[in-house]
Amino acid sequence: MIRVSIQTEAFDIAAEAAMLERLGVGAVATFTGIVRADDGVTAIELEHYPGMTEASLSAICEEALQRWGLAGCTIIHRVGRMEVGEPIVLVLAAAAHRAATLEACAYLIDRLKTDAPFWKKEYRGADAVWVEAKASDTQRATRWD
Amino acid sequence: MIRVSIQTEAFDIAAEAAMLERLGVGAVATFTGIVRADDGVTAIELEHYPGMTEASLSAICEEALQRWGLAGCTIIHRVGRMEVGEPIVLVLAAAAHRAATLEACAYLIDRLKTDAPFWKKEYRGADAVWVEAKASDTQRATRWD
Amino acid sequence: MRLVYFARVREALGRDVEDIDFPGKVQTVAEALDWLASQSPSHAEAFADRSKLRFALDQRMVKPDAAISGASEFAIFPPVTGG
Amino acid sequence: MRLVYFARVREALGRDVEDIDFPGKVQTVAEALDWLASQSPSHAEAFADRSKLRFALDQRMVKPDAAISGASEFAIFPPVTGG
Repeated sequence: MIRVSIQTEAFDIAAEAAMLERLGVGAVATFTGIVRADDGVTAIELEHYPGMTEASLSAICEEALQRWGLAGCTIIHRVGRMEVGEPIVLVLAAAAHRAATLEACAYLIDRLKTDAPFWKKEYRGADAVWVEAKASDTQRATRWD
Repeated sequence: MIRVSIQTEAFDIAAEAAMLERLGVGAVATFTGIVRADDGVTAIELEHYPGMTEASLSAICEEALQRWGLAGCTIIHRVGRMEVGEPIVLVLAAAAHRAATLEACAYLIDRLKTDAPFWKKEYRGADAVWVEAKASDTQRATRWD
Repeated sequence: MRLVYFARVREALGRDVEDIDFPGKVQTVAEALDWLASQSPSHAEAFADRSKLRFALDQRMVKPDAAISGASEFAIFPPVTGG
Repeated sequence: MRLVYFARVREALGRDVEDIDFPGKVQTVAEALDWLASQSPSHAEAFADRSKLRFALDQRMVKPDAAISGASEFAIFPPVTGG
């Protein structure tokens, strides 16, 4: 089972986890990314490339499914404006055993950060700046190559 | 923040995640273990050592907090009888960055399986057998030593 | 061909889409950027630092030497920063 | 000293707790097991395979060579299987 959603509204981790728990698996892992108040950030805004984003996230899920023999895999990514403390992204992986699910979550979030067409703007009050891509994210993603 | 709970009732992953998200972190990871219908298993029953269990889980959380600089860490473990498909255990870790939270979740569940005084009985209909400790669990836990 | 722009590139150009008929000599992504930069100062400025640009043809990421012929949608944007 | 038993050990002994006054010569966990095994066939059988037993003194895991003196609670149980 692959589920991908791009949405403005917040997500429901309990509902998403329950969907995967129903697959007869022994393990479900999740990762949630949240807006941090780093360096005075008050909010962020996420732009994406409709169509390509969904295709890109589905491809990442498909790869994780094959690689770790997952029963299911979900990526929910919000777009639009989010305040500090709000969740941005949720990834989930379900499988028979625990190691596969935690590794797959690491893969999903690492890949998503380098491969999926999202762009983040940080707000500090009224000031807005586009976030630069991080070399550390690119570096981290290479470990899956 | 450390939170440990031994309980018979099911847990609420959304409420547990929300508690950690309020800590001003950028990342929350979770792991849920679920009763699998392996080899005809229909249900399990978990016994524990009251008092020692809570102390053991708190010590595991404390170690994870130090080791990964977590802002928060939660372990909820159910005891009593659980049917196939029901959740058994939930661990969560919250930190500024993602790698710490996913690694800490792997640590929490690995350690819990070898260090915390829980004993699992598997039911296949009316037949009940105590589960033997797995060498693979002991092996997996040594990677954190 | 439909060009689509995102994030900093979109803001620098003041538009998110434009339809362009490239001359026949323009065969690759890199040549398309050179040609667009020669057409207006705002394109020249938006495309000045090629190391900060990424490209997709029909929603697939491509390198600057990719051939554009046959594509109907050509996207130009900064390195991605989701998650 | 209060002895507490769990899981397979508890079922084998048919009880979850018993109070025992060990003689003075019994100083370690291993010696306590030997002494208990000499007191009844059910203890002898429950403690036959020492590789399948784990121990805690006052709720701290200990090895078979740990001294029992001073402890008020002595737990005997199989290797743990939670999670």
